[in-house]
Amino acid sequence: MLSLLFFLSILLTAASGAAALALQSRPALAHRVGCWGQLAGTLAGVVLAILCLASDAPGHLRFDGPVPGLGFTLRFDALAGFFLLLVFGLGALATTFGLPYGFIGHSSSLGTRDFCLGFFLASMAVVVLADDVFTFFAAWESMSVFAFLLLPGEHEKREVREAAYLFLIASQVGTAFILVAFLVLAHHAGSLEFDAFRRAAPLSLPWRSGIFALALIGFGTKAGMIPFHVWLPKAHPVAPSHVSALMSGVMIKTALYGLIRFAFEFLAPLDAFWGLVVLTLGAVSAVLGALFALLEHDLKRMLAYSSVENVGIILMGLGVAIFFAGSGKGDWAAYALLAALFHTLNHAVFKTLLFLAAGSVLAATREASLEHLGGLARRMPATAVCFLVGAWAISGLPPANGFASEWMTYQALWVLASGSAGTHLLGPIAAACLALVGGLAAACFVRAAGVGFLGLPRTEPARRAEEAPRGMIWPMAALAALCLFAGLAPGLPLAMLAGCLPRQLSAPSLLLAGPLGLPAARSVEPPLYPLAIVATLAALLLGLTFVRRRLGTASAATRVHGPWNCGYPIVAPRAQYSASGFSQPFAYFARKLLSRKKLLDVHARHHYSPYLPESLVLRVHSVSPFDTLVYQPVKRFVIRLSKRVSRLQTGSLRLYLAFLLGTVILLLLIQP
Amino acid sequence: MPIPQPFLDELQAVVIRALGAGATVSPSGPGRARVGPAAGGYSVLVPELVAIGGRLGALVATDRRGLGEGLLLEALILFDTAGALVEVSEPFPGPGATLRSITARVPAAHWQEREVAEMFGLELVLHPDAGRRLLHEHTPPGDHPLLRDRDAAQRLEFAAASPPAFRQVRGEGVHEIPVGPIHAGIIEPGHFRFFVLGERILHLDIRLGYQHKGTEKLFEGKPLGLGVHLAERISGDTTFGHALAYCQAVESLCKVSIPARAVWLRALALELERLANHVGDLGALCGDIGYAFGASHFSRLRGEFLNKSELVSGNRYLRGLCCLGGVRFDLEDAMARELERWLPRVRVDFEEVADIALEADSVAARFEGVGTLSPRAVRDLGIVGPAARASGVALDVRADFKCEPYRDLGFSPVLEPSGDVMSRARVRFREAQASLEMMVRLLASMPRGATRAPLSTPAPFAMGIGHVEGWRGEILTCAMAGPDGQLWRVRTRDPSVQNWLGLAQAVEMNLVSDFPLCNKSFNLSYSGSDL
Amino acid sequence: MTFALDIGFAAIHLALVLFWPLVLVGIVRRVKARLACRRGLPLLQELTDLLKLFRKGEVIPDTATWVFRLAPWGTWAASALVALMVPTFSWSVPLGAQADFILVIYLLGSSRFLRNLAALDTATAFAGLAASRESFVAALSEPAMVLSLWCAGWVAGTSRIPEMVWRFSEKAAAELSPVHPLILVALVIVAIAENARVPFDDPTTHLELTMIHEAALLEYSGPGLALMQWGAGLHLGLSLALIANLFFPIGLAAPAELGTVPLGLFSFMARTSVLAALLGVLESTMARLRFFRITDWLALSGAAAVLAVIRLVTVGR
Amino acid sequence: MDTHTFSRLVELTSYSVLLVAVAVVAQRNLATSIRLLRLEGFLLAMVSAVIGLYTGESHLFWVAAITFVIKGLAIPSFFFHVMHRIGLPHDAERSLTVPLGLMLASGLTLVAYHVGRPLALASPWITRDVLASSLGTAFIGLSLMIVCRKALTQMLGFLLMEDGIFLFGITETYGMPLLVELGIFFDLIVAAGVTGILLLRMGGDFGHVDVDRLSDLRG
Repeated sequence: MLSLLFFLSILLTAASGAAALALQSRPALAHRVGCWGQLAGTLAGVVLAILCLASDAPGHLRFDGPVPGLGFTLRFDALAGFFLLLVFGLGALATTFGLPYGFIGHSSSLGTRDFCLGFFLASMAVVVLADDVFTFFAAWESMSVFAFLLLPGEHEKREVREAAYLFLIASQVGTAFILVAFLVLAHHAGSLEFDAFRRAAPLSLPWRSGIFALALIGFGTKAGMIPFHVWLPKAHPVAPSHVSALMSGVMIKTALYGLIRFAFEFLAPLDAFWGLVVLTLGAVSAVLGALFALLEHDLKRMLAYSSVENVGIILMGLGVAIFFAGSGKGDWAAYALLAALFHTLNHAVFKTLLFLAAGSVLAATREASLEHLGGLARRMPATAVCFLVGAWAISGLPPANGFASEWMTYQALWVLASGSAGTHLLGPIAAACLALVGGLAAACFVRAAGVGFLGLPRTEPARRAEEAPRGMIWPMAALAALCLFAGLAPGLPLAMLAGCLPRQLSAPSLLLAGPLGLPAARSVEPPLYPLAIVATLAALLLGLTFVRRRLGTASAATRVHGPWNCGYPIVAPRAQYSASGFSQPFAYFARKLLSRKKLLDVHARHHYSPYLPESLVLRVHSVSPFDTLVYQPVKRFVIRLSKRVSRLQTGSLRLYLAFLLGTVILLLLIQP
Repeated sequence: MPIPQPFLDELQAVVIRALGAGATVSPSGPGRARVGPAAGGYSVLVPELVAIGGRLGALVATDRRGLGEGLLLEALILFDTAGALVEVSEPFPGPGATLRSITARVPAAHWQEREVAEMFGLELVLHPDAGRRLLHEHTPPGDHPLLRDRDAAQRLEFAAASPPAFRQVRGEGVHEIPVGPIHAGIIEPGHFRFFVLGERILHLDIRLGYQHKGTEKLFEGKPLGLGVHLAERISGDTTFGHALAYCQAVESLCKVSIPARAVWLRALALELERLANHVGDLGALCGDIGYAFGASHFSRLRGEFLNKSELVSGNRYLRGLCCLGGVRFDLEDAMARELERWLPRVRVDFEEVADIALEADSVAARFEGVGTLSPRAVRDLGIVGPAARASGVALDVRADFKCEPYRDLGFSPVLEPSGDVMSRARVRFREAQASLEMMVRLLASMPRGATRAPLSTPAPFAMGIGHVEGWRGEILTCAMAGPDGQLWRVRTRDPSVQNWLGLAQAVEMNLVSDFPLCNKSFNLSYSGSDL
Repeated sequence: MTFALDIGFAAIHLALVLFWPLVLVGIVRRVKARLACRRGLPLLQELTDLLKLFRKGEVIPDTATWVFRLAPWGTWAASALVALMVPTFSWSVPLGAQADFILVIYLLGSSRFLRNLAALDTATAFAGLAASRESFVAALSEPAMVLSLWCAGWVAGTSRIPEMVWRFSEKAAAELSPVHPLILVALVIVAIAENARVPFDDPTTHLELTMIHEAALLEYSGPGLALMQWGAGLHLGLSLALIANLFFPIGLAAPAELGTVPLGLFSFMARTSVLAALLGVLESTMARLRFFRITDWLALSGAAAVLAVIRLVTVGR
Repeated sequence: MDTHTFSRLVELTSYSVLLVAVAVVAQRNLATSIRLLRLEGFLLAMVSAVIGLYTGESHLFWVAAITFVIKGLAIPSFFFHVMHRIGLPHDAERSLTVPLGLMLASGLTLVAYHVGRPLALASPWITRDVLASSLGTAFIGLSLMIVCRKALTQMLGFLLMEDGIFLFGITETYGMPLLVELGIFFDLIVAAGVTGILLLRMGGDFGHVDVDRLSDLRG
């Protein structure tokens, strides 16, 4: 059954892509075939994912490959099922969105894009199912390659091309780290199969720590963890929006999936110290990601930075989980991991929603910069409502799902603080970081929603925007509903996630809160019931309406009139706050971190005095320190290296074999 | 005081260089000289005079078409160090003639040129920011109120118009904050257009004219004595300063010499007005930063000064005290003694409050380094009064032009070096101290005698000039009488006309939230500059 | 019987929490007026104003959407909800089991989110100014707030506010740890910032350009304005109640014991009044900070909380 | 006074000393900093008096009185006098922004705790928990000396450091011999005096308005 569904979903998604490529000469037909086929495939995949989640024991599927020992092994367990659900569930919604969106957007290379998208989805699915190094890498690489192929919508733009190559380089560098980590493990276990890793006796602590560090860098690069994030905000926005949604919502989650597998299954027993490292990196990613998102005025790039932030929050939960698992407190580790997984789910949902809404805006206006938008709530009410729900959720405000998982992360930090002496301090500090992230994210999404959708339109395209077709609204509405559902009834997704926890962690006591409750980390504390809070809120509002009715008089009518605006009758679009203006205090506050240069060019005709300039132009140069300090040198090094390597080697498989050989020799030399 | 000869020689040389050999400088009164009407007398000569240290005072245009001439534009150039006032003039054939702007070289002329152009229908060319200044966009284009053939009773028309064009600051994310004309507080109307990036002010455009009442037109044809009442209403907080400037102008026209006691009493009232306003401003500055202690106690002290003004003149704003030829009421000895008793007391009180308020750390943190105006900008823009002195530029009519009675009582202007809000606050504080000191000296040296001299008939079409250091700065009033002995033309230049430009300059690159504080530190008059 | 008592307690709490802040606002104003040698307004002026505003009609800017109309109700309700979680005269509160301090902070954040959104909805520069500034102050004050409440919760051994108050009120003054003053300093600074009082903001200013909180309300009128002002009042009330009950937990009424209610009520009113009066004194003697200096104070608040954390970590509770 | 109250009281005061030191870091205003320094003096005098009360050592009252006079009154007033004489601008210059400075101060306190913890555990005294906060105060003072550019603010840092050391001395030895303390006070007076005189000499240097400073202040 599982294997049948697996083949059905993979083949349908991939084959419909291939069909779309074949029908390329008739783009409209190709796109329809591709989308419907992918939709069918992803729906089959959703069923598969649910079956995986429901199954008690992991199922296996194995084929022998062309080379002995290099077979394909798949494993269907609950953790894979959860990530599979993300891939196929969100994949289904994104393809539904993509059907009308493709016709509005770039219509020239629809077939090729659907082809890539199909294979992208299929390879993501295989990544989370893979159960040996070879399968994993084949899928991982093809995921990166198809993601790369999906990127350049516009070949002619230099920055787009650069972003795509940056993405490829970052992927390859990250992959190299992961590969080394895997190969060391494989060398130790004597097999490329993951099951062998699980069974093998644990390595010594320095080796495990080294492998963990490699995996953390490798997967961290893919996940957009600071300081390895530079490619992410450049690459994600250049893809078509529903693809960006899948990249930010799902693809970076596969890296987290890999990290969880590594940490909890391959490298057990864990060391508590790793957890602290992950926690620290997570906190840094979260704070800086939120800050950079706030300073970005390109809507999609802002969302991409916000992915960095949310990956940071997930990593914070994961870090605490690793810490507790390492110090032998299984129930708290389970709680923290649950928080991380829950936030993974939530982020996947609302980030996809926000990217789809951004796509809908982009389709309607062809403007991605917040500085050129505004007033869309009037022209595109449904998109605006969906975006607002997403913004509310991603800002971590109750009762949406973002709050639920962030609250659980706080709880995890709270119990971390009651751990051993060294972690006492990290708990509250990380909590303060999380609070800062909450404040920054709220500012960021108030700005995005307020400047982009409310107020007056700033440009002609924004003034003439049209609401997206119904086919694009439905997926967004479904996601928005999911945001609220997961926030109001957090017990249900948590129960699902509890099944995904690694074997050594189990905490049945945590789930006593019921379907509507949000369990506290320490079972002595009562759970939180978001629905109760909403009900009280509603009661308060009802009472207030009653009071208002009683107090209101007949003459108290509501009139609509021009804004007061200091008595100046003309309300100009330029006289509302701009996105850059909104975030200027933050930019000033973080000026030491940003190295932005602002220049006010004062142009005066030569005989006019400087007091009365002809025109003034403000120019802002913004340079990310990570770009100049971390990434450019790495990029240069890799380019030089790859040039050298490409002279000797051609096929990528052989390159890997060479890697393999070299590493194995190296390890043999080093290991006593 | 006669103009020193070496200065006259230098002036003559400049005039010949600018206008050719025929042009001459002729003394036209004590401390005054004039350069006869000549082509280029304004557009060529004024920049030259400014280059040798002159300061553009007032532009006075007159419609002399009824006398068989055209329009005449006179500029009053002040040489503060020499204590001299030079009148230069340029004739124009009539409305529609071209006025070559000098604003590019003399930025101080910016607003006054625009006023002259729109009031007399001259076409302003080469002005970097030509546009409506007092009349707003709804006024029909052909209406030039100060031409003599326009009926004063005729109201301004209200025509549909496009909104005013502002200079734009371009750049990603630059936006505007329109403030006013109606403000949440009870202040005068004015429109401020900020070009900002978030909290940072990149540029400020100030549009006034909402208080335009046609005062100059109202003067025309009024009896000389009635003009005092009109002058008192130019700017409510400078009642006495404006009245005094007007009276001086008419008195110089009629060549009256004022009795010494009246001169002393006028100085007393002028200082009283300065005190009330400076102290009130200090309170308002504290209020702007939410410093309740300073705000309430300075307001209380301002009340004291206003009450003493009422004691002296019967009016809290000194209305009705000044009259042509002297002052209307004498200061009774009992009053003088009461003042003498009160002065040391209030001085201690005031200094105590100011010591606490201006020395408070949280106040200093707000005042220092904000709204800095450079001495160069002060000179270029023709800034006057405490605003100039706070930037270290020693400009004070009382000292520079050797006015009575300050000449005899030993007066030197108060200077502060840094040009920020703190400097302007400290200048106000120290000037208030100096005024209290001056009042003591005035009361001690008060001569006896009459308080009013009779007027003679004024010479027709001659220009009388009143020149007063009001609390806000230098007030220049020019008065001309017609052949019937009634007023023919009065022009008043309030210090605000110059200082608004300084405000726009001082707030650049400051924070938006510091603007109200900068604004209050200048505390300019809308009514006085809109006339 | 117990149930009836609980209902009664909840009713008293509700009444106290909704209307007592209006008196506190009056007290702050009265103290400020007295210090400025003025007589000041009646203590119940705020209530009178609100009733008047509720009876009035409303003018909605034509640039605004439903967000603008919804915001006053949402912000009021969120503040009121938090008010149901913060103890007043007794440490038992209607929503006690849900009164987690993180939830409280995030609910206040929701209220602010809506208000800022509505501000940007009006398309006017002042409201945008308010939204930008308020977001800035909030983003920086939230970490300090989390840290200080975290410490308080740590000392008490719980993350629920009513329980913290209960634990604190159980301990004698000598038992209180020296981290208390540190947390108090941190929390007071944050509370002043979050409530937009001097020296962070000036609630009485009429200068649009200097406003933080008030500028967001410029376009509101009638009931909308009333709700916004009431919401701000609730916020002030619950901040003062929190400080009064966490740090000076004297005479709190015990749940379901009717006899302790009068003392609890009196003590609560007295303590919050004193705090309000102190706030009035502070507002009279200090000038507002320059906008970017706000960060210094918030950082000081954070540093005080960090010192408390360090003390707790190394020496223990 | 029972032991418990005593230890709580001393600890509370020592925390206040630390908090005031942190507040000095958070202050860009010179006058406020000097006022905070005065507060430090009062607090230290209080600590001495409390310890004197507890131990019954009479010379500690003398120490308290001298501390009160010198640290609480004399040195701050002298600095105020110097400030007014040369018309210093109110803002003290730092090369770090306040939030960064506070982070540094918090970090230093943490270090002080980690360094001081073993020492404190070995200490026989009931007031051993004070050790870390006194060390922290000293560290903060030292960092202030490093961070500040102008002489007066550096002196401020020096005095803070001295306050920390004083607190350390008084709580860890329950009062050094009076003679030693007098020696320290003498050093202090000399240091303050020399700085003041130097400042007065350099008055002209401070009188001018630094353009860079102004532009920095605007924001």
